[in-house]
Amino acid sequence: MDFEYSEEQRLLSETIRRFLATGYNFDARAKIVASPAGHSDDVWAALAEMGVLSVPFGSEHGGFGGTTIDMMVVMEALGEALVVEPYLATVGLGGQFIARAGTKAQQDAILPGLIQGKTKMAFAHTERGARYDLAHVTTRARAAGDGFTLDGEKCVVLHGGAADLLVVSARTDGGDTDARGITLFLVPRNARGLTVTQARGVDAHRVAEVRLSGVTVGRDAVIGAEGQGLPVIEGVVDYATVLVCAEAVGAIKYAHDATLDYLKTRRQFGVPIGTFQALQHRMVDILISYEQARSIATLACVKIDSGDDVERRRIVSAAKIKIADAARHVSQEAVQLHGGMGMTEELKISHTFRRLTMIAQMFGDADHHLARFAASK
Amino acid sequence: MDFEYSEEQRLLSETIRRFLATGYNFDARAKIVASPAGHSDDVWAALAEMGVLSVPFGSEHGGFGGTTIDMMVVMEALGEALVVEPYLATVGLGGQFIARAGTKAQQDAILPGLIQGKTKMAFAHTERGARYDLAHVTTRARAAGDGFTLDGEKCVVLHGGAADLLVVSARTDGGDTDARGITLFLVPRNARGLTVTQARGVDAHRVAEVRLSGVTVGRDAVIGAEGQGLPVIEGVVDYATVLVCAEAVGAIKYAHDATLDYLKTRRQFGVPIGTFQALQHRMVDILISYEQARSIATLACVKIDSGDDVERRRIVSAAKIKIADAARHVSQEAVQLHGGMGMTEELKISHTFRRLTMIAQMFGDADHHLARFAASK
Amino acid sequence: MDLNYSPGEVAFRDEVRTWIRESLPEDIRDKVLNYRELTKEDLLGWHRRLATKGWVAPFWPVEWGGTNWTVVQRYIFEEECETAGCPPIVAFGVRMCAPVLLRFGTPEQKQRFLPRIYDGDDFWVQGYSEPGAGSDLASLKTRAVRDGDHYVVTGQKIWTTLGHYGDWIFCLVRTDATREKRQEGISFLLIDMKSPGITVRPIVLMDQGHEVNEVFFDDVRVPAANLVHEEGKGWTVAKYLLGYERMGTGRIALSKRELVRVKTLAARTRVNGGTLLDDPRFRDRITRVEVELMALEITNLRFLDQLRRGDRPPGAEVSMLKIRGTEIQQAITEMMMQTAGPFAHPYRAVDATAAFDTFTASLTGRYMNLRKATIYAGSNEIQRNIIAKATLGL
Amino acid sequence: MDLNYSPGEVAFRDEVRTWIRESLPEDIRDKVLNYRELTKEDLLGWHRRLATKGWVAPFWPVEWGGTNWTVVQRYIFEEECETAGCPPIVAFGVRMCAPVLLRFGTPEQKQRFLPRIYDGDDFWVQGYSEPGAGSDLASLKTRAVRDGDHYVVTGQKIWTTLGHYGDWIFCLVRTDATREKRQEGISFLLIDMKSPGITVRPIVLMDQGHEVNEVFFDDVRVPAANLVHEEGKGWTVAKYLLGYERMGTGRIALSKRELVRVKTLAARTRVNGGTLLDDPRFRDRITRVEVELMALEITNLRFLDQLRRGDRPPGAEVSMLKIRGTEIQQAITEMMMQTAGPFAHPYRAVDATAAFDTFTASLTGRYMNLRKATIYAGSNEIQRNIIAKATLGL
Repeated sequence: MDFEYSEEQRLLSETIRRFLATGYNFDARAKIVASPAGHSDDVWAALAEMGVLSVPFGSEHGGFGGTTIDMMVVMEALGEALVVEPYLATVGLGGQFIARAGTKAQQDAILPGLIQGKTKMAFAHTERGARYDLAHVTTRARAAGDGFTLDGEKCVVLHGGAADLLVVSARTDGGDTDARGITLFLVPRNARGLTVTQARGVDAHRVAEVRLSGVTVGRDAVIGAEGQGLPVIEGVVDYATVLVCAEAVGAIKYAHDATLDYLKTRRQFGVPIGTFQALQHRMVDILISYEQARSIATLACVKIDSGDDVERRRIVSAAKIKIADAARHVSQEAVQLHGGMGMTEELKISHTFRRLTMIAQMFGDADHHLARFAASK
Repeated sequence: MDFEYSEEQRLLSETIRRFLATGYNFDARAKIVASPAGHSDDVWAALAEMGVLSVPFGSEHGGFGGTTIDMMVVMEALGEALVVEPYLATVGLGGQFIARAGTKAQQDAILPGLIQGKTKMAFAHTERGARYDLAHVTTRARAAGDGFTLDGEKCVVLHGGAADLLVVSARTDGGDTDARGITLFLVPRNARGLTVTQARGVDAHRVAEVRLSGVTVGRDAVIGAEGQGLPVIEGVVDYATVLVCAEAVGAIKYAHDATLDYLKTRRQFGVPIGTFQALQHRMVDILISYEQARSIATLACVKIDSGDDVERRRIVSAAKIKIADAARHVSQEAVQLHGGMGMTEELKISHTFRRLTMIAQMFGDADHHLARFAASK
Repeated sequence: MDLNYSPGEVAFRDEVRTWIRESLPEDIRDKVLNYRELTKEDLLGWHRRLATKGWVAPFWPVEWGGTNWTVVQRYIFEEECETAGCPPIVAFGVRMCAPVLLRFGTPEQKQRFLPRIYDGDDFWVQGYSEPGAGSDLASLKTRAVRDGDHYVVTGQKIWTTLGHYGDWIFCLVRTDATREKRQEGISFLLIDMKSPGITVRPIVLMDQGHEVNEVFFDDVRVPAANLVHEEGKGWTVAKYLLGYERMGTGRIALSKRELVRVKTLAARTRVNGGTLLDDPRFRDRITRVEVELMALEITNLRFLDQLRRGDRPPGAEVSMLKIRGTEIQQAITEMMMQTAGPFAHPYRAVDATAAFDTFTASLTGRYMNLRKATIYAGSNEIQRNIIAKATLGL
Repeated sequence: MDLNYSPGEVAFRDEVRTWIRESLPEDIRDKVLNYRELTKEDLLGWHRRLATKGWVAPFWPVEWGGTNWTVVQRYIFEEECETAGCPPIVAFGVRMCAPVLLRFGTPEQKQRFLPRIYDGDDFWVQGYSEPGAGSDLASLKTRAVRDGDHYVVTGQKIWTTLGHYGDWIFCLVRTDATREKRQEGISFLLIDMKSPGITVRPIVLMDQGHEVNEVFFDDVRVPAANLVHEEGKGWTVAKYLLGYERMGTGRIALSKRELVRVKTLAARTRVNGGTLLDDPRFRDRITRVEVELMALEITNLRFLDQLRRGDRPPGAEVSMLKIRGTEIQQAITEMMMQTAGPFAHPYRAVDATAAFDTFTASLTGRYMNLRKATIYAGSNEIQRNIIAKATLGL
């Protein structure tokens, strides 16, 4: 047992943080959010340059071969700075399908470009009415000629508008919520019949609706085994869930630090408000939530690499429950203790509130994971 | 709409409270609890004398003909003083079956004596494994000669040891948890084949196990229609539930007052601990719980007299949920704010904690009533 | 004790209900029920309808337009308005400035301002908070210097709700900075917002809505006739007003309406083969809020009943209603957002062609917006301080 | 970062597990697992077995009997003991008095007391709290007046856990009442409880158990050789000790064992045609506690890891473990009581013939008893004050 970050991990953390401190301060972020694309290609290039896009991928494709704890280092930093670039969508979701289930040809074709920052990806899966049920797929893929024709509609696709390549789930067999019969397809953003409309998320991340109307792809677009997509999806979504848990730890840390700072500097009735015992005790509870969130995220990052699917589901749900609760507790308290200022666009704390709120909902809210945890053994 | 107690209600309240202030102070109560019977016949006689035993019964039997709000006045006072006499068991449970479903002969035979303090009653219903399911009755009543023979075992019978007359539920028909087939019987405490063993409850109220082994009763022992006991039981138990809600309001009031007093008088670090803001805010939350508990109990007392069964179930469950939550919140906080002293036998607050804890569990805990409320419409 | 409506009260309820059904414009109701922004004209338009009917200021003295309703009637009226989706009667004029004028105003001030408030001729707003003051109201710095028969006002107010709609603003200003006690030397002024030297600047909140503002005063000349009560006695006025300010913040009838809405949304949301409303996890959260609200309604009525008997302005009791009422409002908006599941995420369409579900998106906006409820009108922490002191004697 | 046990650690765990299985008497284990009272002999008997094995004081220096285990080994050892249902090693000697002697004691004191503590020859208890002092330790009033080579001690201690078993008691006493700072003039004394003038009186708690006491000192003569550290420096000793006192209060391994127990009980309890464990209402409460505990275990290990690296005595971090650990313990005992449903009510048999279920009755007793957990060893309010000051700098 060992709880220290390795030298490499510390270096990675410092590199990212040094960059974000200057290149991604609050004003810089506001400009990026307001830009037409909603993310910055310069920042993306810088992330590639620093090797941040390479962390989880194998060295055979130019990757760093990192563990999920390495990814925790990255996600925490991104969470603290509220980075809105499509890192999770590309590295944590889209790229994972290729790395885990792609053919060598797919990997060779995609991963190097992804790592170099040339290719962005997204995972088009959620459908209207599915809520958090990963098996709910009504989008159809019909065999046609040497490939497939895809028809359907995908919603709330994280950074679907920025992606060059989409991983799309579609049903090649079975009923709307059957576990079997889901197949994963690689679809270029510019495929004929594919339309993407974008929305800005509450947290300034972009999300998209993706409509597929007679989109044709070749056999080589299939990722993994036909009809066997669900276990792959579950694995990748669990992985992404753990990543947003780690991201939340960073955002919670910011909320903690900013609130503590506010309590020390903001004066009312002639004294810093941090001298009021009722607020002190609530600040302590924020600290405890933060430490507990860090612990559970750490545990999940370590355990998800263990390869045991049952244990993975249990720990991922445990982490998401605690992170959702902590995100809710800390974000609400941070705004409350900031008073009116915490409600405004002008302070980073309100943006942190928004991101934490969305992370709590993302990939299953606490209720969803409570049910999954209860069913896990 | 009118929220004031009537002149009569104020008078009733004052009479009881004046008696309890002298006749039922903390030391007097401790002696009663430690006595072999676990209750005081003198106190019982005094309650009869004051007319407290007569409140809900009709004037034709010497009763006061009171509403449930009148009973709230009584229960609040008993709750504040932590009275351990079998008032609920006799007036709120046993006597209710006679008043609501008894024949004129049964009423004439029993109620006047009950009101005069000569007859105590209890309701023997709960069985092992039933938890809060009122339809779970395995005790059997078989037709035998001109009457019935009863066999079975009843648990946690409130004040079963003190009762002269027991109302016993037994199955004349149907399976163990069927709604139909439950019949109510009047069984004298000294009936042959009936054995009662007593335990002292956590809250110093007595509870009993009642074993029925070939107990024979006549046809005239049946209360209400044969096999139709469940709706009567539900009505009486809902009524008793509302009464313990009102009792809880009194106990919560005591916990509130005692804790507030403690905060004002107990000094630490050279000042009264009530000057610490963190404790002030928690004391405010106790006050809010108290006011909210009072409101919901009042609402339930008024509505239970409305005669609408669906509405009754909904409001009773609502009240029990809120009372259980408030009882838990206030009792735990009161002990915590009293510190070590709150843990000891020596202070009334620890006894209040115990009674509130039991009321929260009694006639269905919050979970039970959450389920019932959700099913109510 | 009788919690049922009398036949007269039932008749009154029906009268109100019928009138609202006939008088509330469909488009306004839709805006209210779907959480869309109300314009100044929307708000004043509804105000004027009520004024014409004679119902805009029930609790004023009859001679100024009050209705002489009982506490119960007023409660019924508010409940019917909220349930039907009427716009709020903006409180700053009718519920805040007017009680102050009725209590402290000169006959001339009453004559000049009350009828215009009643008729909805002016949109009133409140100038209380200042940057850095927050809940510590008495630390205000905006100066008013007497110059002949005028005061010259310089300073800044913040969190001025609907300040961008404002025709008039009532302000606490410091007329004497030499007093040792900060509560002294404060005065209460009525200021025409068309006066030269006033600038209103929007504050955008995290739901990206514009409802609060900063208001800057740069040598604004205010006739001395607009001073309410004596110079330096503004704190007395402010304290009197505080109870009234908090009076409406419980918003119980609104929460009742919204709770029905949550249930409707949850019943429509499929999860695990059933609906979200059948899911004990979600359902129990609704139930606990529903029960708390049932209790709070009675608590509210009990307090109103006590106020009526005691015939005094609202005191620390309303702090309790504010605390629990706002906690309930927040819990409801949070559950509403949760019904949206993954669809809580999209917030504003980027592409014009997007099939964008503005209603669902508004749920997250409401959740964010309602975080203000425990902060404004005296944060819930301040309310707890008030109760600790005034009710508990700590 | 590696949270898995190394092969060596796994082997160590197996060794501990095997030894406990072979060494822990069945009847003692049953008492522990069924929440029955442990006698002095039960406690010391187990202590002596561990002492014989050499495992009774793992974190002492090796020369005094320490094991030189790593943080992880110590954690494994505690986990195995708790899981198996071993009695606790009573903390007052091994975990509290001994660290003080090791840090502040004279060579003679070490030589005299440490081996006896190790071997379980004496039962040590703690004389800290006084009536009216509570969490405000420094307000203590028990006097110790120097008289030749003795101190004469007069006063009263309260909440002395297992004081009725005590052979020796370590006390904070006031040796100089003239000092302005209350923290000054306090000294740390070791007192033989067989000394004339000591009276122990039980305090019955609301679960009707006897575990805490009042201890009265009436002109008790204590050899000056029993003063630890300098006269008047008792507060330094007390502060040093506080971290150690709280160290064990998180009791994570115990909570893990008890959580399994709750699940077992819930799985046996029928409700609505299923079991209580399948009821989402009850199950979610268990899950949230389970998840919190999973996190706290890691938090604990992280802190231990930091302590090890920093090589310093426990500080404010342990306050966090105490707060959350005791909250979890209380939540578990509350759920256990809830599994009993109506059977939470009967507590003590009145009639000898009663078929009385003592185990179920003990659940309510445990719930009541554990309310102490957030009060003792520095109430959780005091712990929050400590964190606010020491960790947050507020």
